[in-house]
Amino acid sequence: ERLRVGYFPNLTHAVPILGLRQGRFAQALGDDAVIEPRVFNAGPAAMEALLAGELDLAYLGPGPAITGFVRSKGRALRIVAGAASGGASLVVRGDRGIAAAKDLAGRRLASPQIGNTQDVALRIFLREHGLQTRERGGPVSVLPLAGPEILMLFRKGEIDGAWTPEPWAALLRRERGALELVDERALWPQGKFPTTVVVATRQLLLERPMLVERWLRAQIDVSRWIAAHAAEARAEVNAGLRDLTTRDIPVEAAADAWSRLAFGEEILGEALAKLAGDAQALGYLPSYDVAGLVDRAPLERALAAAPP
Amino acid sequence: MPSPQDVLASFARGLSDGSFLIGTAVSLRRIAVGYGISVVLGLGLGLAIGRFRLLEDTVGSLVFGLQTIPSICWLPFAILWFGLSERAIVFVVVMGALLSIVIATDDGVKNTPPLLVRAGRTMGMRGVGLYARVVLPSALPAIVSGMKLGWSFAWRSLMAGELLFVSAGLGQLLTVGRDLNDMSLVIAVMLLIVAVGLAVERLLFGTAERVIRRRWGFVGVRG
Amino acid sequence: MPSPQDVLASFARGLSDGSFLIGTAVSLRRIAVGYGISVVLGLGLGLAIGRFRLLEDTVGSLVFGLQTIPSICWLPFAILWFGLSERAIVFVVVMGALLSIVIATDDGVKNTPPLLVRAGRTMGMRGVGLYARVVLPSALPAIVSGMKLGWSFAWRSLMAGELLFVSAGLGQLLTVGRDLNDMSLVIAVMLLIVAVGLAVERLLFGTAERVIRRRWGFVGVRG
Amino acid sequence: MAAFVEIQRLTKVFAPRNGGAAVAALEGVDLAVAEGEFVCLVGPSGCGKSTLLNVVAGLEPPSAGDVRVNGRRISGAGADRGMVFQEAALFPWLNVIQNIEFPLRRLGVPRAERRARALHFLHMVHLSKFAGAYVHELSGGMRQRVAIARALAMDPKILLMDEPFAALDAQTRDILHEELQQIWQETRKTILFVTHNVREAAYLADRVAIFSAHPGTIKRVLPINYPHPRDKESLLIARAANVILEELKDEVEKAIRRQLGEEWQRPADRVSRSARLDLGRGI
Amino acid sequence: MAAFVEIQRLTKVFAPRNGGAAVAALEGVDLAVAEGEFVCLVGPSGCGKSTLLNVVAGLEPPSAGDVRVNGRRISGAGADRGMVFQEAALFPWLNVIQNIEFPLRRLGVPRAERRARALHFLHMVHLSKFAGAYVHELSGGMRQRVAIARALAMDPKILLMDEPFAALDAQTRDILHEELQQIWQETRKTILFVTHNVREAAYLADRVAIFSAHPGTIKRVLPINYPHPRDKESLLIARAANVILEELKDEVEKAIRRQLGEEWQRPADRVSRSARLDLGRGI
Ligand SMILES: Nc1ncnc2c1ncn2[C@@H]1O[C@H](COP(=O)(O)OP(=O)(O)OP(=O)(O)O)[C@@H](O)[C@H]1O
Ligand SMILES: Nc1ncnc2c1ncn2[C@@H]1O[C@H](COP(=O)(O)OP(=O)(O)OP(=O)(O)O)[C@@H](O)[C@H]1O
Ligand SMILES: [Mg+2]
Ligand SMILES: [Mg+2]
Repeated sequence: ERLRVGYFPNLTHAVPILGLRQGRFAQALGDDAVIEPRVFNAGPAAMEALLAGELDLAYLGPGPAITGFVRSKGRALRIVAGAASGGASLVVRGDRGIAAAKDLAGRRLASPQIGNTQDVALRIFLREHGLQTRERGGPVSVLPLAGPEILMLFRKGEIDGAWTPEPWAALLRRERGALELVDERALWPQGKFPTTVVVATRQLLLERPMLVERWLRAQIDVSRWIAAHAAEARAEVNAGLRDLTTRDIPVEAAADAWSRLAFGEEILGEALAKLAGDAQALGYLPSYDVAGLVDRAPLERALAAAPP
Repeated sequence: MPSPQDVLASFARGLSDGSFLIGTAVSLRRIAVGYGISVVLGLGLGLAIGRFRLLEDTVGSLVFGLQTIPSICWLPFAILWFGLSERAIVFVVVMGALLSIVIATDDGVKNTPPLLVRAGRTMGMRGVGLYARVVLPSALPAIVSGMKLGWSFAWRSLMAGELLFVSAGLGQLLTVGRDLNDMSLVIAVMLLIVAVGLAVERLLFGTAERVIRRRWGFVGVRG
Repeated sequence: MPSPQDVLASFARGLSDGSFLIGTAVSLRRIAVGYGISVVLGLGLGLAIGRFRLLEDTVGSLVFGLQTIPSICWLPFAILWFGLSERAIVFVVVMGALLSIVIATDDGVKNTPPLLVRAGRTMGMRGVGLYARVVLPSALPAIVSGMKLGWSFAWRSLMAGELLFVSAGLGQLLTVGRDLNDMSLVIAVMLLIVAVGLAVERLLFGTAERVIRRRWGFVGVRG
Repeated sequence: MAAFVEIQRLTKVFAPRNGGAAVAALEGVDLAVAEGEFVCLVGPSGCGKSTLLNVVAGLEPPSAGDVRVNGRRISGAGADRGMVFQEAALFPWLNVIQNIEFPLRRLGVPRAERRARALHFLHMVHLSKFAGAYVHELSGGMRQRVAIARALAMDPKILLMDEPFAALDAQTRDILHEELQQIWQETRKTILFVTHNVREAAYLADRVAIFSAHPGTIKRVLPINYPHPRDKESLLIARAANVILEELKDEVEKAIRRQLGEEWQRPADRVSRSARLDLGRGI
Repeated sequence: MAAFVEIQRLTKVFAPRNGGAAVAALEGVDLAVAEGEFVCLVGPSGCGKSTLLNVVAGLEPPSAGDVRVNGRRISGAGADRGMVFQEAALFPWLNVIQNIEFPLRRLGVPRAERRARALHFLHMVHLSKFAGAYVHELSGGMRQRVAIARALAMDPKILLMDEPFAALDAQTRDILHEELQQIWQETRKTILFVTHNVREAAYLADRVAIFSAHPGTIKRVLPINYPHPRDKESLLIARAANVILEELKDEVEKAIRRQLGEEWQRPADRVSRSARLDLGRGI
């Protein structure tokens, strides 16, 4: 038996990186399943693989998770746990006289990818402040751009700001004259919104629910260990990232980014529902009832089994 | 995989909400500019490289090397040099298509029958004149097929270049489809791309090749 | 933009920590397989299309249409059909390179001097034999330049295919550089890609083209 | 004597180009060639001689009429009919000896014999030293000789030769005449031979078919009833050549006049007698 | 009479191919041609005639020696030396009339005159009807005639003609002989003319340069001291042709023997007298 698990070489994926590195997942599964880790560069690719039946379990952003659920009409996957929260913000150039949301009129802003978590957040944020995007006849341009391009254009002054996840947000904040207009945590109850979630295929949940439960039990241990050994964890995640990408992430930015992330298994169901509703409201997704998006059962069993 | 019905529905939606039409129009305008520049520069460079050994060993090698760089690598440079403008996209298109035209032209030039060049020279032609009036027409079949390939690579690069920012274009539609995991949209756009590709091939190159084959008397192995 | 020193440092690091070596080796293995398949299929298809008008009007058009689809579009299909495997990457490479070889071969076939085909036929050759022994060698200059282009597109597609999942390879190094905003790494990898491209060009095609030009007596306009 | 190659009411029209008119290269050509016969075709430039050979070779389909070889209507080309093209059709990617061996391989001739045969005929056309040369390194006459060697090495039942000796000097041509005659007599090949050289025609042929032009038809078939081997210098040959020449002269002038209109005149009257006594014409 | 074209100790060696030996096409050739002179070059196939024309045309650099035109060492080709190549070098992307007009445009001939000149020479070679045809639609002889018309229309000071009439029937050739002579006498062109036809050489030339082969040298230059216009049938011409032929015969046989070794013999002894009385040779 094998368990194919997808994740990204990202700071927000500290949980799977550490768990796999420290062998905790393997230990939890024992002889019942061999873990086959698959590393992806971004959500759409991971979701393609999952929809194609090439993955059993995956860590990814709530955006792709919701998209995958809706596109498959609920047939493909369930969110079974959270993994990370926080770590996204709107950073603007200080020299543009932007002090509040209303000053964004007539500006060019960037988001990482159409329909991803931050893109939805940005557009909803604008809408809530009475601003429409250009394609809807409004005064704000939103450009989906990859991280490196965002940074370069920010430096050149061709964009006025960007709503990005860590570590890009941290890199932007470090630019001269940069101003953090919105820390996304401020927009959510208790400052918590999902950044990385765990999805399992329905097939896995139906055929081998025990594996999911044991996986989550190990994950709980990992997040608790991170909370208890923050510095050590950070160093080890860096090492893990270096193994995956052969390169280090810039140290200063990493520290800043790390400080804005929280790791835990909490599912944040209401936030997920809001994200799904927002994406549908923006027309990114066909309307489909997301009631069945979350399957709490494995996590609850895992929590019950875990020592407090 | 989406069902054919899904794809059809996506197609219908794209057509009715105008996004396919606008996307095609925008992309075609960009490619017209980018490809036009590629053809002019590519012919010039190709002819120059075919002519001067010094250029061949330097620029020629460089050209081939650059040719292997994927379009996506050019994005940062495009932004750096041209900012967020149409020109940046056009630059990506040019980098994608230019070099296959250069290579084909250079090849056509090198494979010019020596007898025709000699004939041109006894008519007092040399240098640029010889090039324009003898070598270029003689290399035409090779150049046309290089331009055909170049066109398809321009088109491919455009799709990459249009990832740069939202401004309609088929490449953007494609990315949206992929990012939103909307495979039926992706397939619908792919079909659109293929359709436009075929239309342009038929219009531009089909005719050119037929004329050339008739004049040259190439009939293939069927004749 | 990073300074040349930064790029040099990145280069040195990549060489010393082995990542460039491993990346190159992995990518070269993939491209060897993918390009090999492309050449075999491409020659076969190209010859077939050049031969049968029926195929030309159907498959030939399709081929050109497919040619315009960017590599990135093939990624979802690759995963669907081949899973997360090396074969998926190879598939992307083949889709990128195959068609330029097909087109070049078809073109070479169509531009075969009729006199040589006639000579072959009076020797009792027909069908496959005529193809293998007359048309193919005669189309060789065109085919070689098509293969050269195909090689560079295989290489480009490989870079796209290696985005499928993280699995060493130069394409991955490129993405890493981008994701970590390490422009000096990006440029170093680009230089590496160019260097490998040139090396292969020199090794494989340089020799082939020289031999062909000498035998055919093509001397360009310099002679 | 049953006809081996039988051409009946053969017409060949080339499809009109865009905007142009169709060209009738051959119209209602009848010709029956017996097995082992040597027939020469002569006629004004552009009268359809090459076209006729192409049709018999199976390279061009007839527009109308019938061409049979050994009683069977031809369908496509075959190695039974070897051709020497007007422009030496050598393969540029092969060297001289490889060009000659090329068809032999397909005919299943074993490797060693292939080489031996190729060398034999290469020797015959005096190009042994150039066995390794590529086509572009040969002079025009050398190319044509390689093409001749290739056709002879193939040893076909029917040889179709389109001005094979036109690019050769008189001596080399003389020698190749002998060689060809010897091969012909030994192997009883059927030969269709196009030439502009009336003495060559008279010397080599059993019969000479004289073409008229636009559209191409056979105006007359002249039998040369002297036994082989012949004496090239004999008066009989010269006389036959003269007859052919006279026939041709009218033909050519008629053709030119038809093309240029009745106003046409030979450039200088002084040479109008040029073709009168034609002992001096020919090979 | 100062030499207009002056060739001194000209040597042309083709670089050896991989593994092969260098080919010496010409070795120590001396030839001085006066302005307005008509010189024919004859010699065995492969002796370097085309190579010599190429060098004079400026298409091939000499390996050694000196070629001067009008006192100046040639450097590259020029429109002052028009060439008719051995294989009609027509441009396949142009039709017949465009091929003839092609060089005229570069020479600055105005549009209307271009067309008129092209039509004139097209008429001369009897191809007016084919003005719109493309190269692959012409017969071999028609192609060669278009190439001749093109060279004449260019009106160069020096005409280099490489077997221009080899693919033509005797009558057409006769007519073109007259035309060429007339043009030559009217415009006092200097002409270098390669042919295998000794009577053609004797009839046209002021002097005939006879080549020997391997390596190519000029063995003898024979003046034909009869005034133009000449009578093609005159015994004088026939006698001159015979002299050339005798010279050549030795040459060719020597060349063949050198190539094939001393064991070589003519295929049938019966024809060894073939070149004895050569009234019957030639045009
Ligand atoms: N592919 C073609 N398309 C159109 N017309 C053609 C084609 N091939 C030949 N012709 C025409 O057919 C006629 C006969 O040509 P062919 O080559 O048979 O002449 P020929 O007798 O061999 O002449 P030559 O002695 O000059 O070689 C010519 O008028 C020529 O223009
Ligand atoms: N490009 C070349 N490379 C090598 N050898 C060559 C080249 N061109 C010509 N030769 C050789 O030079 C010699 C002379 O060739 P050239 O074409 O001048 O002969 P020619 O006198 O014109 O013969 P022909 O009467 O057959 O046309 C030949 O032996 C030929 O093989
Ligand atoms: Mg002919
Ligand atoms: Mg020659």
